[in-house]
Amino acid sequence: MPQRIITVVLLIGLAAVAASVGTRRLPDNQQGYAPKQPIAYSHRLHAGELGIDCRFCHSAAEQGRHAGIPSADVCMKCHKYVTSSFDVLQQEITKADEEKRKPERIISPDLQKFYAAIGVEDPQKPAVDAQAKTVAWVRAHNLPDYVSFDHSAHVSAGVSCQKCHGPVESMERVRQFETLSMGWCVNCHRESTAIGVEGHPVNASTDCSVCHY
Amino acid sequence: MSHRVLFASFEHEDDLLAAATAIRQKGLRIIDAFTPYAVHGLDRAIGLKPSRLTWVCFVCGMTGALGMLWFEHWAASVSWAVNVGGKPWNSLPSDVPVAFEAAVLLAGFGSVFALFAVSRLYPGKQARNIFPGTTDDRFVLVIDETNAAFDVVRVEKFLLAFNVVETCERIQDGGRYS
Amino acid sequence: MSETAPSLRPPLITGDKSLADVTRDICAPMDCKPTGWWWAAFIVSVLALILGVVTVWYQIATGIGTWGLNKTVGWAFDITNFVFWVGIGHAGTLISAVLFLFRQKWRTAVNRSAEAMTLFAVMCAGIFPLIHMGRPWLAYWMLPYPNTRGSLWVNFKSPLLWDVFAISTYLLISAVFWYVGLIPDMATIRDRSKAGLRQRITSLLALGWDGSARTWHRYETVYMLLAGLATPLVFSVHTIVSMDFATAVIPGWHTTIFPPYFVAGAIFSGLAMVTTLMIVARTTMHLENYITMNHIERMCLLMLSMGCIVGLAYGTEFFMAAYSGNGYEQFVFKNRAFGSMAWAYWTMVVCNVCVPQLLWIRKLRTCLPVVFVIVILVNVGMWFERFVIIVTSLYRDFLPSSWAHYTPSLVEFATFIGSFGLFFTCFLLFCRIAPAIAIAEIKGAAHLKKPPARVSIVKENAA
Amino acid sequence: MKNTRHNTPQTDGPITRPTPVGQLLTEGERVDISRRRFLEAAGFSFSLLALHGCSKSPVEYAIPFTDQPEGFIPGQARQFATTCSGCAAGCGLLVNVRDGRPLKMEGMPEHPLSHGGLCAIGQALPLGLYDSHRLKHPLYNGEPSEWWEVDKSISGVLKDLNKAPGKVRFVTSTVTSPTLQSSIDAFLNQFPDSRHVTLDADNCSAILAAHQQTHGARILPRYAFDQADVIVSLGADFLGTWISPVEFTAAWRTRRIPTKERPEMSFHVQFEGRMSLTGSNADRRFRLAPDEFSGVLNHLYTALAERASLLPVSPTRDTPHASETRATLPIPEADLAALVDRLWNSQGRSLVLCDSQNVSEQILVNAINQLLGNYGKTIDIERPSRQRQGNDGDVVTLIDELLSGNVSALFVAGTDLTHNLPMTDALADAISKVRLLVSFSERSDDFASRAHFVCPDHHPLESWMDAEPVSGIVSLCQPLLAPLGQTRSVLESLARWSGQNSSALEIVRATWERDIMPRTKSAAFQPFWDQAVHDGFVEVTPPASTAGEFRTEVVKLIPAAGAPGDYCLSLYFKVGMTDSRHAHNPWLQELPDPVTKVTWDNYVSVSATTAAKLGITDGDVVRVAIGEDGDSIELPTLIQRGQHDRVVAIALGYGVKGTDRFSAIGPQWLESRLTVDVGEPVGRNAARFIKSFEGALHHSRNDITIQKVGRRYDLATTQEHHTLEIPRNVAPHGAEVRDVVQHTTLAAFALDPHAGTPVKHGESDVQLWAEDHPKKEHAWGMSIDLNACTGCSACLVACQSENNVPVVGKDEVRRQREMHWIRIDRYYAGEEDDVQVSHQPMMCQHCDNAPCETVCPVLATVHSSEGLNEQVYNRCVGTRYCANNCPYKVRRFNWFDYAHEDSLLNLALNPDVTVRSRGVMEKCSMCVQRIEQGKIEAKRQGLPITDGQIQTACQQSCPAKAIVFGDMNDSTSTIHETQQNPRRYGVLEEFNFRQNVAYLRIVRNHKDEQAHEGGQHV
Repeated sequence: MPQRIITVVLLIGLAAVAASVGTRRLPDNQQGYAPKQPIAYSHRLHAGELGIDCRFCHSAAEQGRHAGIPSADVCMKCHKYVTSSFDVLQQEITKADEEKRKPERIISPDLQKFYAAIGVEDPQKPAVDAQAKTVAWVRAHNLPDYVSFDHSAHVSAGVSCQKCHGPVESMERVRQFETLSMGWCVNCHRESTAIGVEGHPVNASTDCSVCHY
Repeated sequence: MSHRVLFASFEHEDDLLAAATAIRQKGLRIIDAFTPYAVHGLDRAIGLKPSRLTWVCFVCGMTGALGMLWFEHWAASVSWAVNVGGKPWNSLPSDVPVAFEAAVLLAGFGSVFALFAVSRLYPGKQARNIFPGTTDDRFVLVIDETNAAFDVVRVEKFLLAFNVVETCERIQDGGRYS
Repeated sequence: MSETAPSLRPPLITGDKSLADVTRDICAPMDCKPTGWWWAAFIVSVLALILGVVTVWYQIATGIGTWGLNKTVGWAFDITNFVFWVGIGHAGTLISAVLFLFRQKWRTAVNRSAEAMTLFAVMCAGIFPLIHMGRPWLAYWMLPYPNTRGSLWVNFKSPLLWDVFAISTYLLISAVFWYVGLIPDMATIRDRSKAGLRQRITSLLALGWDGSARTWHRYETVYMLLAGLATPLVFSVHTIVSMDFATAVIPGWHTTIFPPYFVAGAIFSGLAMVTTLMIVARTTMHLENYITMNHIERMCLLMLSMGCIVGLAYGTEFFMAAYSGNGYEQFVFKNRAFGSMAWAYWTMVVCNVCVPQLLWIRKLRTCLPVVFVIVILVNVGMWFERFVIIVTSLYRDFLPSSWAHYTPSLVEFATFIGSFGLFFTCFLLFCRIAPAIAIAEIKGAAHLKKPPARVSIVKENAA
Repeated sequence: MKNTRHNTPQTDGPITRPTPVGQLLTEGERVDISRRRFLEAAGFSFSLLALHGCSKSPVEYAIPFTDQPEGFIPGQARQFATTCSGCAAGCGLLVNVRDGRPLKMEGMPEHPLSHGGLCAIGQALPLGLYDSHRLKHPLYNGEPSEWWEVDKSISGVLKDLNKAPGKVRFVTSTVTSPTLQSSIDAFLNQFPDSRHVTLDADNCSAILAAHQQTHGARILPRYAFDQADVIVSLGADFLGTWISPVEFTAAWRTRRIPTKERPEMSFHVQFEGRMSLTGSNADRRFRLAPDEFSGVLNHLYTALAERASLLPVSPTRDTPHASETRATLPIPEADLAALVDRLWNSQGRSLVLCDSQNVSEQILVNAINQLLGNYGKTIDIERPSRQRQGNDGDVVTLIDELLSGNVSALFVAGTDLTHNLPMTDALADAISKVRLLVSFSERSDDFASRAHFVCPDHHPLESWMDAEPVSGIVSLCQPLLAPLGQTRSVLESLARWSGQNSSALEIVRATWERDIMPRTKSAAFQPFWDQAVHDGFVEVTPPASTAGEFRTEVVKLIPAAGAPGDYCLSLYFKVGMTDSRHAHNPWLQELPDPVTKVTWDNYVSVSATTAAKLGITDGDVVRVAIGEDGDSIELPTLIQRGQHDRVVAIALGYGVKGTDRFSAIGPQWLESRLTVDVGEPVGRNAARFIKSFEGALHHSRNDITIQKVGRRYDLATTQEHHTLEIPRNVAPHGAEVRDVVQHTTLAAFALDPHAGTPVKHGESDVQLWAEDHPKKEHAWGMSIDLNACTGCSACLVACQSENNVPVVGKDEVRRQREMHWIRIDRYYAGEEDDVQVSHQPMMCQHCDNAPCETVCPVLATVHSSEGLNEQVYNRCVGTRYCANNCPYKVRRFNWFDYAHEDSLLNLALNPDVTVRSRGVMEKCSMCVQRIEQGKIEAKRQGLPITDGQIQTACQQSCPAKAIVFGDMNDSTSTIHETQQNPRRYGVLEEFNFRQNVAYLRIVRNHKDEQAHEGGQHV
């Protein structure tokens, strides 16, 4: 029965190919990419637990194409005082009271790294040197360079951050939530034009030149 | 079910044709014939009906054409309608060439694979040529012996008139002979 | 009852041959060692092929800039060669399919090689649209496959896309047609060759063919169907190729005459190429008895008529331009004939219209060397026809400010030579490994009258 | 585009890592070159595997500020006002700064001189800024050195000079900066014998000298072209290179637009030897060799004097030459008579100019203008121009002083002394003997290479400076980024050497507080300063005029010179190149000359007749020599239509030291040729032909000879066919001329505003298909007024800078593969003696029925819902079918990967626009990135888009405001207006491509009322 064997082999081969295609991500699909950051900054804590608005740090998202990474001075607004997690500080204070001494400063290891990176010994004092190198965060969301995406356009149209970035407020480390493929963008544009965003109508064009120029 | 058959081989297509016709006039059944090339008129001589493969071809062709027309329309004006040079969303004339090509492609492959299927031709199949040379210069008739009135000797004698070269008997079982 | 020997016509096969002889003769080239001629030809072709591969590699790695093109002349050698090869291909199908439908028995001598030629020519043709792209590695974007771009399909309004479908269909159908014709011969070879590699390969390819009348019956039907499909296919393919130009706005391209004009041209060039190959095969492989002068002469007559049709087309173009009252159109044609690239135009006219007129004379069309020279010239002329249409229309278009010139680069020449290398390498190999003439068909067509050689065993028994 | 302007940007903070420069990559790739190269090599079959093989992309970093500057938004451009430093004209500049990088130079609409225009040179500034060949350290005897070391040794030498008095000379090009002037003066005051010598390569010294005599003040008047009904220019290329082209173009343009209501235009006559840009735009053009100017001037003066019934006192009587001057008149009497009438009838509304370096000729010009009462009307000497102060007298004396060897210190700033002077071995030798040679050059140019010390100045975009181009208009230059190298402002250097330690900013502020503010009403300095920095300029009360009454007594007719030579050499400056300053700028080197369309070279242009006489054709190399065997130069020939038969024209500003750097610019492959041979400069320096006599440097001379060398050299031109007429032997009857440039005469226009429309056969606007592509939102359109367009080519560079258009090098241009998205087609018509030239900017016409779109198999070029023809680079597979099918041939193909290795130069790339890779098609996108930004901006503010809010790069800085862009759906927009303009037409509109780009017909100020049917019949 040679012909049987042949057919069987062919079928197996096809199945294998199909399987591999199915399981493998398509080229350029970075979905789920969650690079390790130099400092273990937790969006879950800041955006989730503490409920800080995304735009408090990523203020540029409203005005420009890039959402922007907050500059060190923005972090220092709080971390000038908050040097470690709340309860740790609390314990120290109570402990200090018992022992009748000034509570000593406790700095969590990650903030230590942060202070070091921006060149401050004592958070209370201003940075010794303005030129200090800053933290080199790893970009979690990369679009190809031939795509131009403008945050402000989407924010002002009322698109929520989570629509593209997913539930960041629940992510310990930020990960690319959507595929960010062209098809994904285009379909959202079509949908929004059809049914509007958050109830109000928008014209999300699907012209090529909206993103490619 | 299996039954006996008589093989008679000739060296010339004219003898084959003559013999085939004569034998069928004698009321004997001709099962098949083996020839090195398509002998003109043999199908009529051994009584084969015209093939239905033409219909396969037609159906495939139509599927190709209509399928492609629909796809072009869907892709160009439903799935993603793009303004190309101010042309109408769905411009039928420009869809014709591709549809035609698709029709030809499907029709061609359809009928060929149909042929392979019905004639059981596939890679690795072993051909059983009782008489070698049916692909070179021999013409062989396969005559059914199941008929009670069948007498091998008389048939052989009868065939001599047609310069039969060789005869032999075999058991036919389904598609093959032993 | 088939009334045999239609001897009003000259015999298809000269010399007194039995069926067995036919088989033997045709399979001979496959059994014996190749001749010196064959080796010479083969080595040259392979060298050319290597040159082609190297230059294509270089050009893909460096950029299309390695061609002589510029902002005004965006196509030249590339598409010229493409159309040229497609044209060559067409005669193959014409001979095997069209003549089959017309029950022209004499075709059996040449159809096998003609089909092979089609196959290889279309292969060569297919290469050019591919490498003429700026980013050939993205050629698959031409196919409408579902993708992650939402889905972004292709532009079914573009003649170039029609080309993609036309050429690939044409290649596939020709291949199938060729293979189907080859099956019975494969069986023949299988049965006459002793156990070994060839035996195994041929039995694989023969698909267990045993010459059963029932199979033959269906086979004939399908073969006829294929021929019936291939014939309109040929016309559609070159019509579509011509639409690359006919649907464009460039004066000299934008013409309704192009489809018939291109098809005629294609057949013309194809016939020339077939004849070239026939003459070569006839002389190098000693097939004088199968490829007879009769065949050559018929081809010549076909070519003569095609030459006249093409000539008519050239004339019509000028007439239409003059008659249109369109200044741009009129200029382009005046410029073709008297402009800075007139030499190309007149080469085309001389080779395609003037030279073939010699074939009116019987003496000349039966003299192999003469015929050979003529067909070569026709090949050249037909190449120039495409060159003239493409380049002399582009290099002087609407705005005088963008008028430019075109001079081909070495890379372009090398690539062109390379395509010939590919073609002849394939063809020479084909001559070695497959019967160059359709054995079963020619047997069927030839009606050999040789009486049986041996005495019947059965008679002896009876006596 | 944002139009809010900001004060000085934070240049001391760290410059953020610029957002990754757009790179076009095949799908699945990112910015790693290695794999791209592999793909190229592997070609098609491998790449598929490759693509599937690697779906992980390299890691990218996002690096924030430590302390973000106020109002900084990552990736958003902010505009800062400054002053263009390309030449002394001092046009107003708005610089788009993005992520700390100055990217795009834009004209400042409010500026009183340039009115929002900017020339090619101004547009090309960024390339000078990011030039990796700029000096990064001071040089001490050619060796990189440290500032303290240089300062120490220079101050040392200067001290000795004070002790042992020697001549200290400070050579600069025109200094319009009050601050720089005062610090130079202050510096020179330290020395007993010191002088500031001003050398302008393109000088107007004679004009100043003439006014010295006629008005008793050495001033360059300010010309008001917008007041002139009749403009007579003898050789002055005021639209191209003369004094202040942008300012003049803007003014000239105001009188060139006839309307249905007021069919009036200024009448512009040009007398010139070569075909200048200005001549190409004149209504009437006469061929006149520079040495024949005097004859015409004599005639005009005498004729006008007679009209003015000054006859008894007319100096014509007491010169014996009067008769001769009439006799040897090269121009038809009748034409001149007509001209005299026109002039006389428009007294006080006319303008006579001359670019001669001959003082007596300029005196006659003044006299003529005086007779016509133009002073105070079209010629302003109350608020004179300070844009040319070059003083030939001083330069000539300097040369003598140098030769006599008693100059002990020579400082050179802002000019390449030895490149711009007619150098002799003696002079070179003398210079080498000077004790102290200091150059402030940004690059090691010719003088710098001889100098003991090179103290590189900042690039103007890096430093504080100011300028007073026209007295009463003072503008500021502010730094837009921290200096890229260890360079130092001239101001600071001079301060150091005079013992102060103040920064450039302090020095400028000081001057403004001391000198400028008192000339205004402002009381407090800080607000005044802040306002000035924000606006970029202030208008102040000009200093009291020094000009006195016109002195008739100095006016004398010019005695006819002896028999003129066979040839008259005329040295000129090319638009976009001018003097050697910009020779290192590849954008300008590859900018086609507006008239000849030649790139990358200078050449000897001669008339067809002369060429025939010499037996030479285009590209034949000839040797031009002074006398029989004097100093000579070998250059290729270019046959120029409309050129005087005796005139031989060569461009100055070429052969600049260091331009051999361009030798291997552009793609290198099997058959490619170098742009210039290794070690050879671009072009040849013709300064050796400058003639110095009567204390002036003359750009024309008679004593030259030409021989054919026998070598050939292909010039790289972007246009091969120069007329709209079809070559006779192939011209079809009735279609000998193509009417792509339509034009008419003023007289005809007055009768019928539609005059000049070619006769149409049938209705051209029938649509074959259903109109099912409505433009609901916007309908972008553009119109170009060919009457305003002078062909100055500023738009080319503007586009190049905005859209990252690559430089391809001479060989590729020769192969007709230049990449400019917008080109300017130049067509000649008519007879040699009255050549009509038309300039037609040509870019993608954004057809609604676009032939290119239909043929693209992969939908890489399609139509937007707003009427734009989109080209999607990352989808393009490069079949070039679209380019073939484009009737305008405006599509450009990336034949190779054009070089982007120079990471410093890459900073000039616009991050908004993808950098195209090899094998893709590109073309004008109507600056879609600006359109998108504009729409987003509007959306952000929730306002509708106002007309003019979105401007294309070419439109923004067009000095002539010839380009109008806008939304045709907006009934209030200017573009909507132009739709109704009777002069409106579309190129090839009979084909019904439905272009969104329209042209406005040329109207020539001719008397004959017979309108020309399209075409170029004259």
